[in-house]
Amino acid sequence: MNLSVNIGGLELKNPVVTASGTFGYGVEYAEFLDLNLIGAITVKGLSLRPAKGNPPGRVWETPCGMLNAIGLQNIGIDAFIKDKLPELRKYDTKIIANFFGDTIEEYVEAAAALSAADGVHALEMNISCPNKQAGWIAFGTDPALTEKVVTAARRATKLPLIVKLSPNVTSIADMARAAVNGGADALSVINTITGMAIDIETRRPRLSNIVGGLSGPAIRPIAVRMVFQAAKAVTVPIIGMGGIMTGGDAIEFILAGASAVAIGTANFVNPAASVEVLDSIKDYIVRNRIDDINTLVGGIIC
Amino acid sequence: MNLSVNIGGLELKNPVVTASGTFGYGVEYAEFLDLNLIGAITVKGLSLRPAKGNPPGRVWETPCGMLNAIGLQNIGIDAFIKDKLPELRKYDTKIIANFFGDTIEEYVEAAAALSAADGVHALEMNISCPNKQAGWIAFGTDPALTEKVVTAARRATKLPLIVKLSPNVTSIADMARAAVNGGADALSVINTITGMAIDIETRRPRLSNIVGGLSGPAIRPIAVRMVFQAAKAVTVPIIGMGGIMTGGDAIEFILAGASAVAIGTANFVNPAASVEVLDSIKDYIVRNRIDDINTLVGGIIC
Amino acid sequence: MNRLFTAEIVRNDPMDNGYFALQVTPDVEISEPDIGQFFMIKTGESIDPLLLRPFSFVDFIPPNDKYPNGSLMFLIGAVGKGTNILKHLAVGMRLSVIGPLGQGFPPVASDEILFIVAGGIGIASVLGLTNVNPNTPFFYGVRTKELIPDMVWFNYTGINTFTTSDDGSIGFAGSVLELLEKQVSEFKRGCGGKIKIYACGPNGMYRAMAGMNLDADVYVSLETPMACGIGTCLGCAVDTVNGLKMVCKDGPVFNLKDIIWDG
Amino acid sequence: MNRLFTAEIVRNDPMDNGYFALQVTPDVEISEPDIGQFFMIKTGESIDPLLLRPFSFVDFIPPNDKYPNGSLMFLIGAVGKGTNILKHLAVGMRLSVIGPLGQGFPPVASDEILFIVAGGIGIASVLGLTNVNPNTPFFYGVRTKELIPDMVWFNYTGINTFTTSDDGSIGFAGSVLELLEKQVSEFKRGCGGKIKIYACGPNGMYRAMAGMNLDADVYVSLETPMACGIGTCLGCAVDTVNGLKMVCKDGPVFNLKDIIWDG
Ligand SMILES: Cc1cc2nc3c(=O)[nH]c(=O)nc-3n(C[C@H](O)[C@H](O)[C@H](O)COP(=O)(O)OP(=O)(O)OC[C@H]3O[C@@H](n4cnc5c(N)ncnc54)[C@H](O)[C@@H]3O)c2cc1C
Ligand SMILES: Cc1cc2nc3c(=O)[nH]c(=O)nc-3n(C[C@H](O)[C@H](O)[C@H](O)COP(=O)(O)OP(=O)(O)OC[C@H]3O[C@@H](n4cnc5c(N)ncnc54)[C@H](O)[C@@H]3O)c2cc1C
Ligand SMILES: Cc1cc2nc3c(=O)[nH]c(=O)nc-3n(C[C@H](O)[C@H](O)[C@H](O)COP(=O)(O)O)c2cc1C
Ligand SMILES: Cc1cc2nc3c(=O)[nH]c(=O)nc-3n(C[C@H](O)[C@H](O)[C@H](O)COP(=O)(O)O)c2cc1C
Ligand code: FES
Ligand code: FES
Repeated sequence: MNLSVNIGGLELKNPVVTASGTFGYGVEYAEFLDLNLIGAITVKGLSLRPAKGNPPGRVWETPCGMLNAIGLQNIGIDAFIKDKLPELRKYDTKIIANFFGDTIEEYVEAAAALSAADGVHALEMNISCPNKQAGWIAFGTDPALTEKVVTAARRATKLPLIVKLSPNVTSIADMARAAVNGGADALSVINTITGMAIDIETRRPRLSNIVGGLSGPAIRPIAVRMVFQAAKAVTVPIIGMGGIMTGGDAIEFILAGASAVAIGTANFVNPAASVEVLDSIKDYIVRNRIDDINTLVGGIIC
Repeated sequence: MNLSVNIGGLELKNPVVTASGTFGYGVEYAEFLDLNLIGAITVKGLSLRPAKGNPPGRVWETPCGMLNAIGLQNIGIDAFIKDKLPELRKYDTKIIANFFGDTIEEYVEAAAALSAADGVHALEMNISCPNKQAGWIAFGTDPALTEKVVTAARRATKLPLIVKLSPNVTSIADMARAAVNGGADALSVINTITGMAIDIETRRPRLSNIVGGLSGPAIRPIAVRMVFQAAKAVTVPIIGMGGIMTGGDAIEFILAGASAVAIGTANFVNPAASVEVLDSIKDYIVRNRIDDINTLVGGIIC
Repeated sequence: MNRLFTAEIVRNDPMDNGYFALQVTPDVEISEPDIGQFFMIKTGESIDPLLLRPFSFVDFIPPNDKYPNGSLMFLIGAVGKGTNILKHLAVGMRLSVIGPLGQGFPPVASDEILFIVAGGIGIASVLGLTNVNPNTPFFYGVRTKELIPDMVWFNYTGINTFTTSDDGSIGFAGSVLELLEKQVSEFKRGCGGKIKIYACGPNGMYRAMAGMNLDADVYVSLETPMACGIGTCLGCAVDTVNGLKMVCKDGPVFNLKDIIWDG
Repeated sequence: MNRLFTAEIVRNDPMDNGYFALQVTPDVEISEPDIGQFFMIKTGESIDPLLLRPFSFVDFIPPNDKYPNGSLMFLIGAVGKGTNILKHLAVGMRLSVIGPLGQGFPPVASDEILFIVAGGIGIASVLGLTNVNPNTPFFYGVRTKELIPDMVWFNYTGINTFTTSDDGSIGFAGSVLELLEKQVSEFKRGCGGKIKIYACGPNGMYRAMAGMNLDADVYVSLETPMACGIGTCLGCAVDTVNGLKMVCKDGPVFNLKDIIWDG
């Protein structure tokens, strides 16, 4: 029974990874699960300099989901390399560094800095966070700009480059093609969907940023659809995510075309969710007598 | 206490209407509620000729939501006018005829036919159903085409013309502007979001059409955000919808910028949902000492 | 009469095999349902599961002193989210219900002989038929003995049952259709006459029946996912020789020969 | 020790006023929690509500014969979706729990005098302090008499309580802070000495306290919406003079003077 998958050059022992921003810097979860068991840890989105993020009023629960407007608060790439990576190197798992910048130059610089660090196995480029404003949003929604910023980051790293797509677009297929044209080795599909909630008593938005990103089971049908559409548009491997709570949910993404899956919001509900999903994937493939999980990828029968 | 609102020339006694496709042709619900109480009934999407819709495998429940791929099955405009309108005319409420076509010409012809009918008070133009394929989808996602088809329909009717927008776009503001430029008197925001689900045992999609439209509370945060963005982009009134289950949910849409709200999937959960939402809106405005519901529209404090 | 009502749980008994027997009493007068009709039931307060769930009723006990609006009995398999919540709801709680819905089994003419066929949990939809047709042969197929619900609960103890099981743990070892076919042809060879067969079971059973040469009028109760239950969402379509029909409104009981099985 | 565990409900008693007292016993050994720390509790099986809910514990009863892993007592107000589900869960059911979490109230030095202040349901977070500080004056403000939970449940009957109510239906009529201020200045005029105040109540109460001239070290327990409870989602931020802090990890107890109240 083979569970290992190759995500654009990144060899994972199994297809279960954690989603950026929902698993801290990984080390915080060592208490809850054996980090050696999961395919990879994707760390919180990193920027060149530490970032303060948005003012309080950052999370709000919605039906079967949650909104967040953390605003990419992080300790910065230097502190990550100095304080977190040495600890992470102790585990036999892959580390995916999620990163972002405000300009193309910052993306390039961040990619270069992370590539030089010992213990980072792949880069995940976040061009799609709904909590950043104005010009920034265009990186994740305008195919031409996507291709441009990915091309630039591509030159700055020899590591597998995963581009994380925004679901807030008319055509996820166009965005997938743009990222691949820019040199992406793999895609992460999807980031959160922009939403908002209002407190009807105070008439104020629940989030200081007014809008935030919707995640959790509520968005799963949308995420599965986008993975399906992206997988049809490009040939690079896809990490599927969006509302995965169970092994069955993960299989749904794999059948839709994902080569690996990321566990996000589920980590909040159950910090050991990723290993439980992995165990249940194993049960499924044993029960269905599947030798190699890769044969299941895109296995939907239409 | 004034509850009446004006939706681009359509005078409603209160802001609660039913959403197209979730309330049949209205008459089926006379058994469950006093149809005279609600602001308007929006009927199932109509086309020039009766339409058969998609093969079975049309609905599937998802976390806090549902997918549908009915495929716009309907009895056709002639049968609607002959068999349903006479019955609907007995009620003291407004009738909004939702309609669609496969070509611009069909839109024009449908708009003209419905405008000539006695008892239709407004037209709602569906340019956004995710269950129709290919070229059709562009009416709801390409602003230039949207403006073109709306302009054409605009010329064919003197009734208030409401354009129903697709949420499957990068910028709902652009789509709102395009519809208004084409002559829309009001907007309906939002239609369902394209999603899919897969049966992991059979590996087949749950819907015969593979993808379908996601509705229900799961999408509410996305819908509220889109109403907020559309209301900022245009000055015409907006009918807000997407996952409204309670009066509180409705108030959220109104604060975000909706002048009226439509009850959709909630009708399936409780066929009397629309009047219950109305009652609870009344409670809210009494409790908050609001004289005129119109003063609440767009009342979010940011 | 308004078909939307609330009902109080007066009994909710789990059985060992995953089934549970639910009895509710409506808070208002309801129409007397026909066997084969069904009710949409909200399985709790939560918005997940969102939609009501369709269940055939096994029995309607007419209004009496204890239950002025009568009471409805259901036999339900706990198979997913909604049924597993419903199973744990306490006596005294109130449920939101719509019904009776759809078209039940047609009446049996005096010159017709009825055979009833149930596969697995399908028994819930046809058990009530034995009330009006007490001596009717009742063919009941299960995978294994343990999956037979505790009938005592429903006071159906004197039924003329032909039980079959896939594993031979009870009754005839084999398919319920095998036994049915045998009995039908025996009957034809014997006294003869017009046969009606009313069946409820999985789609696989219906397909097999459609392929058999039964020389009988076969009516089956179909299941599809449903949203509204009242014919307005158009979600529960089934393909028939007369075009698309809605299971919730035109069915759930259909003449087997009208159904188009594809795929 | 792993802070993720399951716990069995051993008592779940609704009170008349919307509060309920919940006692659970962990299935495994857990760390002894400090007063002011809290636990994240999954309020049922459903994915709606999705997230766990934070609750301070009132008391931890150390491992004993009956409960080998001890037991945790909570006092909870049924205010929304999650708490209303939790309220109805039956004894014997198991909950998923994470904790103990965050930083509790700091220890009280021997030369310090402690005053405790509770506003409404805030009593749940500070009641446990009376265990270690039995004679401490306990200022407890409620809107009206009926909102006082049944303390007997917690075996806290001999507390030195100064109760106040907005409507005068019990104790001093007026604000709990008014009474506190009076007692603090009386104490200062009398025996004197260093005062620590530990408070839990609504944000409005804290803002008012921040504006008062209390000449005391004031620690308060903050509430914000939370997703993870363990410092990784960065959702529960609060603005302090030392930058943004996470209520779940750096708090929930903070020195009042560090908090920046804006808006
Ligand atoms: C007219 C009608 C009458 C029925 N009568 C009975 C009855 O008397 N007793 C009984 O136990 N069951 C009956 N059913 C089936 C029952 O409705 C489903 O078992 C129930 O909806 C499952 O709900 P769930 O939330 O537990 O499962 P889910 O979590 O929704 O799904 C669990 C499984 O059930 C299947 N399923 C979901 N919805 C339906 C549906 N509407 N029909 C068939 N399969 C479904 C899914 O494919 C899935 O495999 C009837 C169905 C219909 C349409
Ligand atoms: C550290 C901490 C300790 C707490 N200790 C207790 C306790 O011992 N007893 C107790 O009764 N309550 C306590 N609370 C508050 C409790 O967590 C909320 O009442 C609960 O989360 C509401 O959940 P719900 O699903 O019932 O409400 P929801 O349906 O989620 O919301 C109902 C109302 O509660 C408010 N709310 C939602 N989440 C929170 C939250 N995390 N904090 C504050 N308000 C919220 C909402 O604004 C809304 O008005 C504590 C909160 C924190 C952060
Ligand atoms: C609190 C929170 C913080 C997140 N932060 C990041 C981030 O820093 N970078 C990123 O690329 N995605 C971030 N995400 C998005 C997730 O990685 C994931 O794409 C999304 O939540 C959908 O998956 P889920 O529904 O399983 O959570 C964040 C999500 C949440 C809920
Ligand atoms: C079963 C179903 C059928 C629908 N049919 C139509 C339709 O014919 N025309 C249309 O414009 N919208 C249609 N809609 C979309 C709804 O009118 C509404 O925009 C959407 O469901 C979001 O609202 P809700 O979440 O309250 O259901 C349909 C929705 C559902 C669930
Ligand atoms: S379930 Fe809605 S039409 Fe049948
Ligand atoms: S709740 Fe996640 S950081 Fe505090």
